[in-house]
Amino acid sequence: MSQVLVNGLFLGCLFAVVAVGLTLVYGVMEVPNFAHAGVIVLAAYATWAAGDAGAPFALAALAGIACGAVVSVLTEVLAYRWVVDKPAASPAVALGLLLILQNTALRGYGGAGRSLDTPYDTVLFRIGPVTLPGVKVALVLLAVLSLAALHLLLSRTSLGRAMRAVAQDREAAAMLGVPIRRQYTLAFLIAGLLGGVAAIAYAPTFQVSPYMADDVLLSAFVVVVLGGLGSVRGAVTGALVLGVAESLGSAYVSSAYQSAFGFLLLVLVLVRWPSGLRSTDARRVA
Amino acid sequence: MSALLQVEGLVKRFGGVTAVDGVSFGLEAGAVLGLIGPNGSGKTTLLGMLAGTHEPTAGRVLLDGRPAHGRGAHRAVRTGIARTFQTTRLFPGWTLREGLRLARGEHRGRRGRLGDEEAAALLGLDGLLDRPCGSLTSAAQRLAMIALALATGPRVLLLDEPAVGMDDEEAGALAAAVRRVAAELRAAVIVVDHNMHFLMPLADTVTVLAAGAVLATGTPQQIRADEAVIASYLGEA
Amino acid sequence: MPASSTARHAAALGPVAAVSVLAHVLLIGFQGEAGQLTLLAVSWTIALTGLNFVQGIAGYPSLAQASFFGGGAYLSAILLDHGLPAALAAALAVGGTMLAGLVVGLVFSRTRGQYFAIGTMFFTAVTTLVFTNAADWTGGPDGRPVGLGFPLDTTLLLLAGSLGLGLAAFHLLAGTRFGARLRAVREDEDLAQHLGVPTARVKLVAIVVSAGFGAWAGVLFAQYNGVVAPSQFTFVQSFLMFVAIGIGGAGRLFAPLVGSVLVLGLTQLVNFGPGVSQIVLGAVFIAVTLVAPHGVLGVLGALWDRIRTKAVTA
Amino acid sequence: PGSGPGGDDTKVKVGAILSMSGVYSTLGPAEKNAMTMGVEELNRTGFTVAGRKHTLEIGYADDKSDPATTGVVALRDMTQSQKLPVIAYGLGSATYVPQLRRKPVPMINILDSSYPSVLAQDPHLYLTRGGSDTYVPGCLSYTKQKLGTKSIAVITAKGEPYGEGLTQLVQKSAQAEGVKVVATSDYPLGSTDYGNAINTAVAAKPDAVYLSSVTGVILPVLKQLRQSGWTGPVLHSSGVNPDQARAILGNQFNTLMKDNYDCAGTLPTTSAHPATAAFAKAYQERWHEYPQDLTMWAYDYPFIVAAAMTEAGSTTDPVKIDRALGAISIPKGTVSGWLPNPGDLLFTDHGARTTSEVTTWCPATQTIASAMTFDHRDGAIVDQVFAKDACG
Amino acid sequence: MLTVEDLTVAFGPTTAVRGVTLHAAPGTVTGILGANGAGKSTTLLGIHGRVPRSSGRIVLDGQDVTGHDTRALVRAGLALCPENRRLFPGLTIEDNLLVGAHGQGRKVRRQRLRGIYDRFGWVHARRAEPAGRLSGGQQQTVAIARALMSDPRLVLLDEPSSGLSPVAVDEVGEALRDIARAGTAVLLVEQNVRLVRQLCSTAWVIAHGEITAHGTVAELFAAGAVSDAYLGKATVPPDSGS
Ligand SMILES: Nc1ncnc2c1ncn2[C@@H]1O[C@H](COP(=O)(O)OP(=O)(O)OP(=O)(O)O)[C@@H](O)[C@H]1O
Ligand SMILES: Nc1ncnc2c1ncn2[C@@H]1O[C@H](COP(=O)(O)OP(=O)(O)OP(=O)(O)O)[C@@H](O)[C@H]1O
Ligand SMILES: CC(C)C[C@H](N)C(=O)O
Ligand SMILES: [Mg+2]
Ligand SMILES: [Mg+2]
Repeated sequence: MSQVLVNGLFLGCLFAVVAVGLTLVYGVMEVPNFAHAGVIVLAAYATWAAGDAGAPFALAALAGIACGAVVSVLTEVLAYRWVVDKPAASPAVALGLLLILQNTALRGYGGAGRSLDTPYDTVLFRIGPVTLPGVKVALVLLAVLSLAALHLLLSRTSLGRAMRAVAQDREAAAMLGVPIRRQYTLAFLIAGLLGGVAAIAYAPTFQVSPYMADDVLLSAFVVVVLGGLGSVRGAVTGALVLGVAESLGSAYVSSAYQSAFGFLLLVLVLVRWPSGLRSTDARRVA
Repeated sequence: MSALLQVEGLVKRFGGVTAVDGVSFGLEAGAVLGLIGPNGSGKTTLLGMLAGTHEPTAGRVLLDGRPAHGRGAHRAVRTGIARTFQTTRLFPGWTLREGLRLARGEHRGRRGRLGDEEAAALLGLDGLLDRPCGSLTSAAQRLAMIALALATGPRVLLLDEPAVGMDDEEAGALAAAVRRVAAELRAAVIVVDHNMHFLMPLADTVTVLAAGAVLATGTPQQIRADEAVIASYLGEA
Repeated sequence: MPASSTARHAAALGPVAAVSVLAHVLLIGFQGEAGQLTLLAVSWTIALTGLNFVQGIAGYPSLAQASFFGGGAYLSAILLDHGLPAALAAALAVGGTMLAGLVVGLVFSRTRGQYFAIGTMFFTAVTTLVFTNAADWTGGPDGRPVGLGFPLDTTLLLLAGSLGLGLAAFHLLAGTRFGARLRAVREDEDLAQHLGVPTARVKLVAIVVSAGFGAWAGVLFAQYNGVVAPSQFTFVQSFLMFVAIGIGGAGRLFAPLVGSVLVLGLTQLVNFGPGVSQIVLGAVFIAVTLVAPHGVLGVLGALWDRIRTKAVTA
Repeated sequence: PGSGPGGDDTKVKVGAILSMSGVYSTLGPAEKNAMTMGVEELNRTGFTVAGRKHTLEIGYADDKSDPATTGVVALRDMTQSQKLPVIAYGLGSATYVPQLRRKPVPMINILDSSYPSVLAQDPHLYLTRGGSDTYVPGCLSYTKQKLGTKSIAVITAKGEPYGEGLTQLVQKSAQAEGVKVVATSDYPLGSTDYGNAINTAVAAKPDAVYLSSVTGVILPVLKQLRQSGWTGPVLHSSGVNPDQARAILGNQFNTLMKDNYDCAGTLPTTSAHPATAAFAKAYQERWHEYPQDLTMWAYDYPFIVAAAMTEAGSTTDPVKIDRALGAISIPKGTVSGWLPNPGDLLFTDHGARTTSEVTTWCPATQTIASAMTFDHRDGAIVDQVFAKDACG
Repeated sequence: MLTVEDLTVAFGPTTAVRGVTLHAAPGTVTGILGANGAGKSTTLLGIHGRVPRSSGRIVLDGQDVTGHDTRALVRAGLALCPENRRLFPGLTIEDNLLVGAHGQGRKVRRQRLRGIYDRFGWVHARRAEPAGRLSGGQQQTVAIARALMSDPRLVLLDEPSSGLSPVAVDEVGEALRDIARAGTAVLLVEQNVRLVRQLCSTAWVIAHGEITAHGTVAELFAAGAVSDAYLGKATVPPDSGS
């Protein structure tokens, strides 16, 4: 049981890192950023390529995170920026970007999976009946650190406040002199960094492939909705809840239908709270 | 005989905030009730409960003695309670005529309704029926919103700050239109507005809310002279 | 008034009939890749005509259409295998899928905007999971063969006929109160509710109707293709369908046709080798969206209006 | 001589639907490489049909690892538009059945050893190798005898047909060998975290763990299994070769592959058959990669086609060629090392017979070696031969 | 001191504001009066750089700021309280106010915040609530307060009294008088004639997008310029397109 919960926690942390990137971008720009999966993939390949070229892991990881950030910002500057006031058009752009990024990876490295090696691959912690593989502990640490940093940034700095303001009403924010384009870029930058973190956190347990992030992205979107679009704290809560629910369901009912338990949870939550657990939408009908 | 609209002990809480705190009153067909009160005193929330926007936390709304609350806005408007909004809401891409057709279509067979042209003439919107609502001036948009509410054939009409953004003359014309709606269509009307030059001459009775509860009720003259109302709401104006 | 409305109907239904006939000719004439493309375009158009109510008119971004499409395909295949006559199997498949649509509607029509999109997307992901995992019924990830209930000629006739009837039904329904209610939901749902529109029910009906169109398209697709597989009904397919409506011009009568032809044509015909094709496809999606945010038909319509007003003022 | 003047009308075209891209893109290119070699070799002399010399050409199509959608379209194109008389293919037998009903044509499978056998699905299908039921039992027999395995846990890729078939076979042969299956767990195909499936398996404290599925799917599971602390033996039937192990497992592949036993029919590099061994060498020299098991069957495809056409006396009639396939013996020049069927036929009941082996991983040389060869007859393992010192 | 010269703003075929020239002096409240759709809001947005200008020169304290974007204008001391409040509904009231002082130091922000709380006591009490939950009038008060958070040298207010109760109008009027007294230039668009009479020294009258009169408020009312402007009104916006 405790092992299952711990596993749910791992899953939750992974979902959280991805979902927060999505929710941030959604919040600021109202785009469902499907291309985020592509960002994660390219970040993972960058890490792999750097490692393959002989760079020590820490350096390769940094290269991967940087690559995630750069690619993410590029998607904003080259594509999303131009549909910012046509929210209905953004999903098509997102799909286009996803195709481009994923297939760039496919062209560059082929469809076969690559393995990402880490110095902590074989480290194993045991606490009572629970075993903690080093890679997963690293994932949790990375997730907690990066999310804590983000939380501080958003809640304690005027940068974060401005970002949330743009998310709520970009025209009003512009009227108050908030540089909105910079906020877009910033949101994509942070999302890209988090995507990079996600990539290096979970690629070592799986493998690097053009489709590695598809499932995670889907779950992350569910997390975003569970938590309430645009809410970072909601995303973190939603991620942990989803991770544990999926883990419990897959351990005790059927592992093949793991993501169906997430769906069940989503249904239950949305029936009760149609705009998520922690909606940032405080608009009244009046 | 009980009134057309009977409100009994309405309460609305949002989490910790009690927006409306036990409001009761009755209203006859053809009467105009002015509802005033400081900002945040619960006027909009009260209208919302009457129109089915919110479910009351406690209390009842009776139309012709039958309960008319807590079943959603579309049922409230079908039983005959229609409202307008404090912030303008229209179908911006539609012409007013399209909006009127929709509203009327939802209420087939209701008596005493105005035709498109009549409603437009009544509210001073002549000639604007075929323009997209979004392209009207803000005052015209507020009138258009009232036209939509009228097209549902209401027996109770709730107007939330209809005169906002209007000058005295426009407000005067609006007041005349509201009077005719009450008199000719036999509708009970509740008007919320902070423009006393508009509201006082229009209302038969005025009710003052403060912190969610009724502070005073009376004729416009009585209210103007009420010390408590002056202190909390009217000021020296 | 009646005269002008007759003219309006004629102006729409004439082209619909023509397209329907053309579809039949192409279905018979083409084989191989071109045949497949035609089949997909026709069955997608039928499915998307349903989606055009929900996403096009009501503005609810539904990503469940591929799962309805698949629901019809799989259910009819399974029922045919149990020895039901083809017509009954098809009817039950469509009915069953509409029931699923009802459930989706009950759960998600309370949510709005992106919540709806993501909820329905996840629904599709779960149906794909079922198609993949319930191998005893569905044949698993590599798919299952479909018993051929109709002769090929009948299937082709049904495909072309449904395309025309579907579009005609859309045209007629869009002009009724149902259409107006859906448009009201798109413009301002709260206001619509306060004018007496039972928005929850309207959305529900639209979703169930779209499920019906999707399922029927799925039945026909399965009959022609002879095999159904999860990969044909994934959320990526839903997404492509969603994009097709947008690229066509949401809410417009021929958006499903134009969108399907464009999206499928691009996915099938762009061929620069694996990877590159997809990159080009992605770039084309972005380019089309940037150039024509209201869809190809939107742009054409605007152009037409401009030409007409020029002609009038000149 | 075959490509002499007037060669055009003596050129025979047949089809091959391979997984060149998508999830199974590790398979298609290798198949194509091998077929290229086979065609070149065949055309060196050409083949005679009804007294005329012919050369062979293969038209390739990519099923994008999605036979039901792309594969079927390719098949329709090949049989209806191009009128090709024989098609080779890798995956998705069931998928092609309705189309075969509409337009029958012999289809020769060069890969799909799944259980239940693909041959049950349509009388036009042929399988060039033994089914998984002929080689899976070797794993249990070997580990029981050599490692003393008394209990195993099975981890399955749910929804992956090869893997699901393997799991059934493992349970059957475990029962036959008296080995206890102490846990079975599964994970959905395409998932990235196998933590729960691994926990369930390891928690049952088995002597060995069997992983059911193909190479690309099980190696990531193997990695997480080792990362979670499992050090015991790992069995599977994926036919993994060192190239794949290195690519998928990364630099630690040698450590991760320790104590690894693979029973997936025969692999060219470990085969005792001289023709197969020679092919393995030639393949490796030409393409600079280890030949997978499927490469030898792919190489032989042109030879099978030529033999059948010669026997049928037709290069165009699918019905005659279909009938002929059941009558040919093992064609000359082939490298698969088939065991002759009764009557010296290549196919009996549409299936060809192959030897099987269990390979093991040799950390010292970072490669695989044959640990046991065996045959499977009437549901039992026969002719077991153990290597003295597999890795030595 | 603000000077606007020859400001023209067009939306497609509709020219909403045509060649408007006006000034506003520090220490005073200057009114812009006109009928519905006359172009008052558009004028404010044009000054603030939120709508594309087809002509016009904006000079603030002798400095030509015509080419500057909104951000630079805000830095230069220009603030706008737009029509319809435009609060950030999901942000707390305090965060809404703080965004109003974006780009300023932490200490300055705190100090301004204190100033607002001193003036509007209830805002302090509810500072941690999401602004979207407030009533219409409460939101209006916060919106005005937010515009004042940047401590502007010139503040543009678009119908600040709309939705405010009479008492609240007095409070806001008081606040505007105070900041004007402290040296800020206030440019006020208002329908509430009484408020205009109370606050404004001078006013500009605008009709169909053009300035038609200018003078002290008393003069304008006496000369009937105001009612003329209102007489020229139309519920239909002037449509130069067709
Ligand atoms: N959805 C909600 N959640 C929390 N509090 C709310 C909500 N709706 C209203 N309130 C609170 O209820 C109180 C009454 O609000 P209401 O809008 O009814 O006031 P009002 O009398 O219409 O004021 P105004 O004159 O400013 O329009 C306010 O304090 C408001 O903040
Ligand atoms: N974004 C826009 N697109 C097109 N036309 C516009 C736009 N904004 C304003 N207009 C038009 O410009 C004219 C002036 O509008 P503006 O809002 O400036 O008037 P106003 O004087 O502020 O009126 P009100 O008292 O109603 O607020 C109107 O005719 C209006 O319809
Ligand atoms: C795809 C798999 C069936 C291939 C595998 N190598 C085998 O042994 O058959
Ligand atoms: Mg109110
Ligand atoms: Mg204005």
